[in-house]
Amino acid sequence: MAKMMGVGALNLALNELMQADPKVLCVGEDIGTMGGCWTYFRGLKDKFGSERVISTPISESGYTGVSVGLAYGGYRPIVEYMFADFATLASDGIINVAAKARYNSAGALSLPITFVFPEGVGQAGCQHCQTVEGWFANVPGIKIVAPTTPADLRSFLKAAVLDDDPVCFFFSRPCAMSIQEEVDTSDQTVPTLTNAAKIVKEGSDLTLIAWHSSLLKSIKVAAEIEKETGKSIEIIDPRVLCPFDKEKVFASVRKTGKVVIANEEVERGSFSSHISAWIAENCLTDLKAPVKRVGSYNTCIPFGAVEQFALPQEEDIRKAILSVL
Amino acid sequence: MAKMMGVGALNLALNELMQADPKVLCVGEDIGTMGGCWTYFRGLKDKFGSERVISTPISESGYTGVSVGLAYGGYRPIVEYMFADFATLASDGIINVAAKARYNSAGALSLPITFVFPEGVGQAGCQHCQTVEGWFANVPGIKIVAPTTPADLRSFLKAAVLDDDPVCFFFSRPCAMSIQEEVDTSDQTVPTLTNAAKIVKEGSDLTLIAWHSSLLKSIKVAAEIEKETGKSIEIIDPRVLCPFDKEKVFASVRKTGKVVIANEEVERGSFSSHISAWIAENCLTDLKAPVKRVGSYNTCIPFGAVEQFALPQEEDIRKAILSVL
Amino acid sequence: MKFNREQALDMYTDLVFGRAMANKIVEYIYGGRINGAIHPSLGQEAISAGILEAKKLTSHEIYTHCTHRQQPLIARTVGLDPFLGELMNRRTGLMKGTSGEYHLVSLKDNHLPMQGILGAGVANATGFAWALKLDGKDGVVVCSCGDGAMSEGIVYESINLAAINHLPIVYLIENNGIAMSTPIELQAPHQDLYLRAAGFNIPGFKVDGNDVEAMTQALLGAIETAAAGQPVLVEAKTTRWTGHYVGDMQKYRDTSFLNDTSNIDPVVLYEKKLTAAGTASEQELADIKAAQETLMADAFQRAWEAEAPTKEDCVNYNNLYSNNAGGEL
Amino acid sequence: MKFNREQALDMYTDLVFGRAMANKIVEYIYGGRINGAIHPSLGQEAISAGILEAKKLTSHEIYTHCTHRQQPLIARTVGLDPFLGELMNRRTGLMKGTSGEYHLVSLKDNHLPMQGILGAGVANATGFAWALKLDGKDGVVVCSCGDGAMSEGIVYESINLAAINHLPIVYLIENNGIAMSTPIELQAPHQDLYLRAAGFNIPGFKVDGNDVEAMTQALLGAIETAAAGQPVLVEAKTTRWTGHYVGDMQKYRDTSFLNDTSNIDPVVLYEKKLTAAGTASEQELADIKAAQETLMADAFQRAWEAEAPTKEDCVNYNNLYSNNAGGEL
Ligand SMILES: Cc1ncc(C[n+]2csc(CCOP(=O)(O)OP(=O)(O)O)c2C)c(N)n1
Ligand SMILES: Cc1ncc(C[n+]2csc(CCOP(=O)(O)OP(=O)(O)O)c2C)c(N)n1
Ligand SMILES: [Mg+2]
Ligand SMILES: [Mg+2]
Repeated sequence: MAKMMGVGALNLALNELMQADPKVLCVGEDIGTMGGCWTYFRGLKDKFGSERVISTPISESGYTGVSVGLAYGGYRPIVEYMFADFATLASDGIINVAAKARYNSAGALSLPITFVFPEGVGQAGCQHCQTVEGWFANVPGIKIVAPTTPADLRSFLKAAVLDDDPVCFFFSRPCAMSIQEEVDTSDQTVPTLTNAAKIVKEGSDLTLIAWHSSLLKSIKVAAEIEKETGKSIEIIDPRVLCPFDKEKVFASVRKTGKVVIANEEVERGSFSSHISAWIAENCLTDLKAPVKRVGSYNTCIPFGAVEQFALPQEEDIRKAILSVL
Repeated sequence: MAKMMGVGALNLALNELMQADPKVLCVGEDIGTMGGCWTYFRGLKDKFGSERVISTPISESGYTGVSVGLAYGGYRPIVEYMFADFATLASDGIINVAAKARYNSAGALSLPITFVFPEGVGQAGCQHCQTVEGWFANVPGIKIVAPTTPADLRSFLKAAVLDDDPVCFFFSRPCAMSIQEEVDTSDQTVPTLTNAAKIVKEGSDLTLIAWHSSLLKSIKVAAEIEKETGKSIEIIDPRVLCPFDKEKVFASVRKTGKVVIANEEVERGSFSSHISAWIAENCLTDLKAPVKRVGSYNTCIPFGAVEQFALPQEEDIRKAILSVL
Repeated sequence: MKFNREQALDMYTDLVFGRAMANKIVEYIYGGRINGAIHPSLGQEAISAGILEAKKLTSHEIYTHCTHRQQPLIARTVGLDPFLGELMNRRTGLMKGTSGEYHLVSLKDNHLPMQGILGAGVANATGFAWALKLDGKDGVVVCSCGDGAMSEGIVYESINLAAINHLPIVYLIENNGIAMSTPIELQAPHQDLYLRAAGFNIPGFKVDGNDVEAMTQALLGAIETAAAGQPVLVEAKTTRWTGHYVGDMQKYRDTSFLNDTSNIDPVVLYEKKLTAAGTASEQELADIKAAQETLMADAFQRAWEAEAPTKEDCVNYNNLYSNNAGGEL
Repeated sequence: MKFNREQALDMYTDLVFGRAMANKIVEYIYGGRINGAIHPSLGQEAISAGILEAKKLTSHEIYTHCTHRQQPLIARTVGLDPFLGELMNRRTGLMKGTSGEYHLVSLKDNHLPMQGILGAGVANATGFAWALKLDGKDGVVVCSCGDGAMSEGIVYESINLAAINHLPIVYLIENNGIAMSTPIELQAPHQDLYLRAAGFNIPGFKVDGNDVEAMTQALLGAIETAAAGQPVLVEAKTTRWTGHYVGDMQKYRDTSFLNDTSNIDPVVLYEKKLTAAGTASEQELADIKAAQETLMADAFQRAWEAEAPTKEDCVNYNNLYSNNAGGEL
């Protein structure tokens, strides 16, 4: 057991992955000597060499396409974008190329590649703080992973990299650089990406689905509300958005009949709205109240400390829960 | 009145727009002498000159960013991408730059620019035939327009271009190059982008929301089913996806209690799933059955004539309607 | 460099293979037997033929990234029947006829993935060259790109990465002077695209892309350079004879140059050279050509008669995801 | 070119304005009064100062696109208080303190939009130059770009468009030899980025970016070229003294060069030149410097004391969409 933050857990996973398989490479900006903008590539270059820890020029489109080529060439690249917002620059390589790679070989080839997107706020404004998993929701051929806790960051990064298909891996910088957790470093289990949702806490009166910063806020708020109302709230962390663990979520909804979904996406077009649609389409008669979503305002993230104004706060989650409970 | 196809109607709108305002420009590949890949830029270069009908090198990211600069410089560019799939290459300029332009000036500046995406199938496979409005659903700061009929293509292209904000305009190539319609060319009304949904046909037993090819199929199928069952189906063409005309759609759902949504997006992460979520979140108690969606298979579009296998067919729409009616 | 008779006839065979294929494609499209926008290589056969010959003559293992106009090269690389099966959407195609001629890939044949997104494949090919280098393999990627696609920024991002990392890759610009309807003058501020190499500190030069021997020779040199860890840019000048795709009426350009193609026709030029030098007789060449035409006609007929993919072939989720990840996901 | 005393003191003032600002930024950040990653211009002041002086001396209307490291230029262009208000998220900021120092735009001040996405603003600036040309205006855009950002493909797409269309734009590479932690050697296969100009058929040259007079002169020449419809690329060589942002410990590089900056310090170099030439006395210069420091300290204090934006300022939907399009949409 060792106490670590999310970035430490990611670093551990990268070490384990690179140690186990010489075909695993890291690709990204400033990930060499500097160890990456968010520290989790630290030490890798010294340990595995600059041939495997490839620090690139500022060319997100180029190194995305090049990494796809490395994967065709038998490697298993882990490709980082410094800020998830830069997904726009990588989107052709991910959406038009990587996601279609297997289909375009009629199933003959797999393309094992992981795209890592650090997302969430950090006082850097509307082009550096977006939460963007929704941008990839409408793309068949990729998988989408979005874990929150240090232990999950470690094990799901491993799962993503060992998966034979292209995976977009979204993690929250603010979470990964704040919360600490004991991680059982001896545990080498690698979870599957299917059926990956975790019942963080069982409950029977309401299903609360949340990830990243909103998950942490949700856990706190739910405990308070439980104390105040005597009701019990089931909290689910999906961990993997695609393939989405519909089974576990629907089972919970059938039990509770009430749903709140909380995360930091802007509401319109969010992944959380797909979840809402799936629930209503599949569990309509079980719902005792409309699914309620808590997200960011449908606007840009302001710069600096005022960014909090645009994000869902504990108070917003509390209100949403109380409005349906 | 004149009979025309969608591409003719777009051409008419472009002529009218360019005639009326010297600040309107067209930007795109092969739109000069050739008149564009889909013919609707024909004649514009001869009439308005190559300074205003700018035929670019094959640089989608570059000419997106440059067009944004032209808009900053007081112009009103209409920017075409030959295939909507190439939205990936334009996505940074649209999502990170254009959509944030007004916010980043704290409301001091508007950015009037229209991005035109011809979408839908045409026997050219998985990188040339996608339906992609869902890719932009999670982006505050842009508007999304998706008309179907020739008359609507004309008037909503005008509305998009005259709007002071960035607009993504999606039209269906297969529709625009096949169906003909009488268009009242003397009618100079420009619709607003708000409250833009059209009740194509009133009805009381089911609300059928559809656009592009699926709208045409829906109209046909609904008529058949009405004859067979004696029930009446209300058909709504949203025409504008953002701002979405929630009012008209919710009113219809409150009346019918049953909803089918049909279009050619792949199901997961589609714009239609947001519509489904909005309906269930706002009209839960009115729903007599789960919202049913008909979309493309969650896979790639195969090349050539077999592309039809991946798309929703009349039969699929029929089945969906009957399953809830 | 002097080529011997065998090599010369090899190149000639590849040239007329390409010509026969292009003519058949035009015939089949106008005959309503092929759908979709297909880009024939008519007039540009020496580029495919030059790459094929260089592949044979070099000691290095060659991997190719093809443009949409290098159909003869593709067919020779992945096999004629698998290529035509894809062209005509037949189950005999390399990908069972499902993903089409735009997206062919066959790593076992050293044929790197083609992309329908211009520029995208150049980055992939660069990455593949990187993998060869990491593996310590003696391989070189010959990565082709049209003059129009050279306007995509990702090409320069890729060249920069290759240059910094000394990747074994030859960038081959197939400059036919036009991109769809856009002449090179509207695509670039000058016509010599090889000049872009210097800015990225790699060697660059041009070659007559209608001269199959010059092509082969230029590539052999470039391959040696690349194999030594120095990426290089070769620009082959050629001419597009047809519309962008078959059916394109080309109202946007003056096609009077087609009235006399004797100075730009790679087949005719090579026939003249071979007969003048006494390497082969007119009859010998005519026989080779006839043989290729027959072979091509038969292959097209086979493809035409083959069965189309089924719905199950097309929407098979195991072709989308590797592991049984839950059907539709 | 000889600069007169007035011009020289102008440039000197701009240099020490920049230096005072950079020092204050460092002080405020370490004092916990500024949040976020801010990129000071310490050591690179001659570039902002050169642009400012060229703007004054040329007869053409100049519009600037700034990098994140041209804070002195930005502050001089949009005003010190509006700049600092944005830097510190104050309602006194140019955008009411909501959108931050990364995204400043003020068209009325000829300050083109800055983007937090490297490369993106270069394309916008190119489009703005195009608008000037279409309008028939006598204007030139000076568009700056860091050495790191020069790896983005969109830069080459933009230059290509400018070259083909003869746009009035000067591309100014601010080459400080490093991009975050990445030295130019890992960013490009050679250090002279101006060589990329030739591939796009535009003139390119380099200049000592620590010599404010050389900068001004180079820009004046480039502006004339651009005004005549010939885009041009100027590479200014300089050095980054601080970390990428204040707080960056720079463990990734050897910073011993900071022990003696006398040969690269644009302020010291210019002081030496002016006193040696007798243009100004040490005392005069010291007075100018002190005045700028006071001015800067006061302005920082004002910004510090100003109020922060409210939640309503930040989530105001009228700042997102022009017309009352329905609130959240
Ligand atoms: C990113 C992208 N933009 C546009 C197209 C459409 N397109 C296909 S081929 C082509 C012209 C290509 O010209 P060039 O590279 O010179 O090749 P050529 O057809 O002349 O061989 C265009 C514009 C595309 N497939 N991808
Ligand atoms: C597209 C993009 N990629 C990466 C970044 C993160 N980033 C911001 S500044 C910077 C380094 C820029 O280097 P350079 O252009 O040389 O400017 P300098 O900081 O040296 O002035 C990086 C990597 C970004 N903002 N945008
Ligand atoms: Mg060409
Ligand atoms: Mg730099």
